[in-house]
Amino acid sequence: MLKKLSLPKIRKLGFKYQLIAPSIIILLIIGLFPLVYTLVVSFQGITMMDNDTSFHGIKNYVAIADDTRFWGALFHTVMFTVIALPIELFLGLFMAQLFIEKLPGRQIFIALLVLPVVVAPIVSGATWSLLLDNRFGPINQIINWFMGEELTLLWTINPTLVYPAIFLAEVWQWTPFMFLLLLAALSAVDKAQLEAAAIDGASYWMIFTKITLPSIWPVMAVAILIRGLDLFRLFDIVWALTKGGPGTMTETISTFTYVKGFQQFETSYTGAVALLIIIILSFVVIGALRKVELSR
Amino acid sequence: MNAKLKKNFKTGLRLAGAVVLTILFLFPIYWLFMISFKTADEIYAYPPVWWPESLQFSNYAVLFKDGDAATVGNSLIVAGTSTVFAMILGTTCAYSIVRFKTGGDHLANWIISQRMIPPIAIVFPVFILYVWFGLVDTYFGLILLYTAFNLPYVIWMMRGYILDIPISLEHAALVDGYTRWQVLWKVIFPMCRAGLFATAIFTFVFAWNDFIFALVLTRTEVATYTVQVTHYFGGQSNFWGKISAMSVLGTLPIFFIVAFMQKYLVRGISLGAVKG
Amino acid sequence: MADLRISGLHKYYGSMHAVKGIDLEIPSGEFTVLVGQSGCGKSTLLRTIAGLEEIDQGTVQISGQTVNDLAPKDRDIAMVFQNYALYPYMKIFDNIAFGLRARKVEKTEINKKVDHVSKMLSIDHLLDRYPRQLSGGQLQRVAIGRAIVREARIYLFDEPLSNLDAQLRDEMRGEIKRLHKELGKTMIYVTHDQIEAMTMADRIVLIRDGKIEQQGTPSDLYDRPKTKYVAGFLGSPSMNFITARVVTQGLGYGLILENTAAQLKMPENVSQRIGEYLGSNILIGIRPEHFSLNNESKPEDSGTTIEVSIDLVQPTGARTYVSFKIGQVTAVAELNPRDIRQNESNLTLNVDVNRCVLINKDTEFSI
Amino acid sequence: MSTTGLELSKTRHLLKPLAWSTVAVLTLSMFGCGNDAEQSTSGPISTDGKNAAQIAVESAKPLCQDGKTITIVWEAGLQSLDPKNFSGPKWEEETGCKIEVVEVPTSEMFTKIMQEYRANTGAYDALNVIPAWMPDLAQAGALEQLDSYVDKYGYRGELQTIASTYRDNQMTVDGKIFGFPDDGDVFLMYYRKDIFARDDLKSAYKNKFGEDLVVPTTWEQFIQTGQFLTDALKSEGIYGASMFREPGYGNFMFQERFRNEGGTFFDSNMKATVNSASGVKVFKDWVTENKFMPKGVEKFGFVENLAVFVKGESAMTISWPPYGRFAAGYLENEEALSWVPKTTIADKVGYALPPGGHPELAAGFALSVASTSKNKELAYLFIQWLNSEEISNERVQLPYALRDPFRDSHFTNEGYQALWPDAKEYLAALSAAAESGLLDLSLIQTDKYEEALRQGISRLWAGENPQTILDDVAVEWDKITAQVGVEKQKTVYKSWAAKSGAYPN
Repeated sequence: MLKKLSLPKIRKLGFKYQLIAPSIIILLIIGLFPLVYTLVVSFQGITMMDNDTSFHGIKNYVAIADDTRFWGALFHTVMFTVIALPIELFLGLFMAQLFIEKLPGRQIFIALLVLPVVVAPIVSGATWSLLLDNRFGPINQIINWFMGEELTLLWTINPTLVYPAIFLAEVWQWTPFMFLLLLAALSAVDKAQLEAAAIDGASYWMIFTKITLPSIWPVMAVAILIRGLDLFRLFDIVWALTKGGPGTMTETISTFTYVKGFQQFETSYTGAVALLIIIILSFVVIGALRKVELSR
Repeated sequence: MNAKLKKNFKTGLRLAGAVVLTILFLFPIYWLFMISFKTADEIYAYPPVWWPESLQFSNYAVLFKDGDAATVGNSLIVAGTSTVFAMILGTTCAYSIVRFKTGGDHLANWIISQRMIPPIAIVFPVFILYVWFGLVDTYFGLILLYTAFNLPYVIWMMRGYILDIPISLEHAALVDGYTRWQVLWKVIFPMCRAGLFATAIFTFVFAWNDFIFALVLTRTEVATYTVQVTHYFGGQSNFWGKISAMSVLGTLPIFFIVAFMQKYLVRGISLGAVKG
Repeated sequence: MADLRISGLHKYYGSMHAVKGIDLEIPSGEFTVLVGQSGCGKSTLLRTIAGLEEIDQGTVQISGQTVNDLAPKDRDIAMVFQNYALYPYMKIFDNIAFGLRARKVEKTEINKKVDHVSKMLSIDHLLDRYPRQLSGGQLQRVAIGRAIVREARIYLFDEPLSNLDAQLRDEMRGEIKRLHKELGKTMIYVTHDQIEAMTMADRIVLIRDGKIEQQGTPSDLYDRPKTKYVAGFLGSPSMNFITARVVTQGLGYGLILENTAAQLKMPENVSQRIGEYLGSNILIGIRPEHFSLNNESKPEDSGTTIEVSIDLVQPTGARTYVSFKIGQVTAVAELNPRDIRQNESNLTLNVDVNRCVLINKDTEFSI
Repeated sequence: MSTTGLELSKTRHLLKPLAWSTVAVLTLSMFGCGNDAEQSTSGPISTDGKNAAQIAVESAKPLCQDGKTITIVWEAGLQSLDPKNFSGPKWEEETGCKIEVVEVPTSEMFTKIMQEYRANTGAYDALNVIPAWMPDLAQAGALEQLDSYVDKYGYRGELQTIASTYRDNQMTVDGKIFGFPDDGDVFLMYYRKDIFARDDLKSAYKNKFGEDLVVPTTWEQFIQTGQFLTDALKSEGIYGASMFREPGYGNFMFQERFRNEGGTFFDSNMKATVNSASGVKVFKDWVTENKFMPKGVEKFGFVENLAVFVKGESAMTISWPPYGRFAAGYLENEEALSWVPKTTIADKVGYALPPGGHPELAAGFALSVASTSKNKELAYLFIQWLNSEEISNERVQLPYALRDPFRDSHFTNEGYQALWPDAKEYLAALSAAAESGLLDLSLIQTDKYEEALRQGISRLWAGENPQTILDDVAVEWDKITAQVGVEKQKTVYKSWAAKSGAYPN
């Protein structure tokens, strides 16, 4: 049957497109344009010295394959993600367990504990570089009190300490995020189920793994996804603490791209790198979503 | 009695744990704040000084005298305005997607996918774009960028809230004699007020705390406080006094906002995964 | 004069055909109830009248004016919603005044009208409260107040009582009926509850699967259902349908109930209609109240009684419902409790054959 | 459970659209190339015995009538207090042209200048440029050639009175003028006169080594003296020396010591030789020296090192000129200097050339005009005025700013010499240092070479083997050279190496 397009239909269409138009236009400008631009540039040969806009084929992409510094940065980024994420998750879960039941001053504790989350990452990087300063920072001093001798740990220089230093800052800033989320998720677990299980004689561990964990899993999955994506673009904290040093030992994808693109002006090369990151990220996200979906 | 004792003991243990954790997590913030009140002598003292002899405001005085403190004002203008824009545009967009299924699933998915792009990957093209249109180092440029960057988040969040609004409220208003636009203003916006707050905190915090976009897209006119903080490290070594004072100036407003909006935090933080 | 005329109305939701060509005229000042099972399209119909749904085909005219293209606000209608649709962030007064403000009514006038309406509905003491502070019944009154304060040409009610408990529902039914009398306006009322339809309607429009099954006064539909569906839909407990074979009995015809030996003699006026079914099966519909106890056998009852054995007795106080089997079919009879003796397992029931409904088994139209 | 999740099942389509967007290719006109605006060609204007500052002011006045604004890029922080508080307002008062200062941290300056040039915004008129970048910026086309302006506005004469090291080495690329040296940044050794004069130390030193305790002039001496002083004075909280060790500054110190030890950066085939014995010796010496320096010296930058020195906790240090002023407590109450710890050693500071005798002319600044400027003429006049004999003499004396003497007349400026008791010695030392100073390595893409070296230094502090590190740095350098083009880079290097300050004579 042929649908008759009466006047109000048109008017409504107009209305619904009027509503989304500004957002979509802005997103196209800021979201789509850069992708297209990057794609075009990545096939050219623009460098600091040479504004060469001729077609260079996949030269830049081939160069990435040989760039050990890029792969190193990618490796570091992945490593930061797979180490920091579980730490934040478990620490956050532990803290949430601590606060799930009644506690005097609970609200105040929670209010104070979330403060690190809203500190600007660049500021928290700066703060930790103050704290970890080998000479003027308090952390070494505290360690010295415990050790009873005068050590000077070079947190941002020593290769064995620089990762812990970054993890400290990262975990400090984002564990409260996990905590807040998991606390909310735990509070939403059906109390009746827990009581029923307790009456059935289930152990604490059984209750936790068979009831609590499955109920909070959707929230955990979202938390992992959000934080995972954030960690993948880690920039501010590393920039403030080490600038990728010592050497290129803590360089992440983002700091690498910044150095290549904005300090060395390998514009086309950086374009190729940026696109590659987006592609890698797409696969990671799709994979992660699949995984999350399967376990549901 | 025994059970009660045991319970009290457990609570005491948990309380102790809570206190220790809170101290651990607040210590860095304490240190940051405290340094800003130290004299240069105290900042560069070895071993470090844990409590300044007297509270010095000279680190702040310098920031105000040189006009560096104005960058907090820039942050406020940029973050505030972009939040208002993102909230209005995002909410209307979300409304259209929810009520009229505009664009179907593909549009909604494309929008949220925008949030996954790493800032570093788009910042250079955006800079080029801004140069063409003369938007570098303008309030409008940063506002536009933050609005755009926050839009997917706002749309995603508000979508959830609008889904919760009974459609009959809108129908009632339509029947009562309001136009669709009026319904949006008089029904939808007031109805998702809690959602607007929760979402707005995070759009604001994002814009307020952003570093990389502001670093590339500003020069001096509209430099935000995060960019200003980094002016004090790297160049002539690290000016800890200025770094900390500037950081405190930029962090305090956020702390206040969070303190007042505590109850909206959770849903905002979790992309709506937890209904708060 | 018809206040509302709907012709050839169709409505689709994607591939779903929700309203399948409805023609309807609603006279001015009448209380019309659109009734049907949930999902039958009655609410959709109401919303197309309100302008909340687009019309895919057909026209809606109000007072002779085609309103297809008019926005809801320009149709001069008022509507009461199922879940009240009160704005939680506004006080009751503002909720009621909301529609008047949209129409730029003067402030003093608004006060006067809200005052009047709230007194009429006895909610004048609630004006300063928020919806969350009110009970369900109070909310319902506010929702109605908001509609009637508008003084629209047509009032629409979308299952307004379905969220109330039984007692309040009875009360509000009366209240709405009273309002209709007072205001004398055209009202269109949607419900799935046949009791509401029966008690309130001047006219019932029974909708089934996007089409009008039957319309008419309550007694038209109750006593003279055009189809099995209508017959079964109205009345509670609903009508008992029993397959029966048409046979000759005396000068007229009789019905042998399936799987039983019972044979009912049809009165003359009925017999005229069933002659053509002789030898074949039809359905006989008997409402529970068309059974009665045959305590002392009278000769005129011969041919209109059946013997049944009791399955279950459900007393409700005023009436008692007795279930029993007729052949394979479970039937219910509504009896006077005083007539039923304790420990009785078998009954002889009279059937009011004059009021039975006979239905063509194939077409399900009444005969 | 009141969680809805992200409606995760739906989100799996999320990236499909992302894929579309990457595929959709729009042909966009790329940003335009730099505009080669016409050079100022008119002949020289009459000078009538006016000095360069006066000429600049008078030539600018007519151009400034409609209230133009000149934008100048300056290092963020203290440096920019000069144009913000002093020279900017003064210029506006004299000509009517406003000065807008764009503050950029050093680490971002090159980036920002290139960025704006690339984008052709015309946002910057005048620039502060670190001389080592000048070849890069000039070859990329970001800098305006200044010769014709210099002739037009009669500035050659005053350019000649800039101290020769700076004038000959930090002004030109391929013989063309691209900037005016504007900051006499040269390392100097600062030492504690009082400590070196202590009798107990003198005799103890003599007993131990059979020599007099003197301010060291070789690195061997430095190590011996430093270790001795630390051993003797640690109980008093004083170390023999403290030093920049943070990689950014370490880069300058390495370049200086490497050449003082006889090293050369490249051989005749343009192969990197930074991993020669001289390089390894520098690295090894550093590790040795750190042992007698304050704990955590590995991270010392400008302020940390300054703090230790002015608090009297170290006997020797090497740094840029402001140390001399700050240590002397010259106008220490100036609010802008509240970040400097209060000096406890005023009048106790001596000035000397660092061991080896050839200090690094580390970083420094030159004033240039951006090629994309829309006000080149005015931008030029402003930097000529800033750089002129008259105005620069005032600027190098600003207590808060960090511009240091770079003209012959600065070193002999009587007002300056009277600013604090030892100011005269200080200026003399600076002058001597400038004469024997060594230039920063300057090639095409110098920053890449420096970055490799900086990373090497940070690896040294991370405890790696000096030879391994320097071998890696050399490999990295060769890679960069290959990228630039060996022959091309060789030419640039040769012309740099031919300069008087490239290697010690």
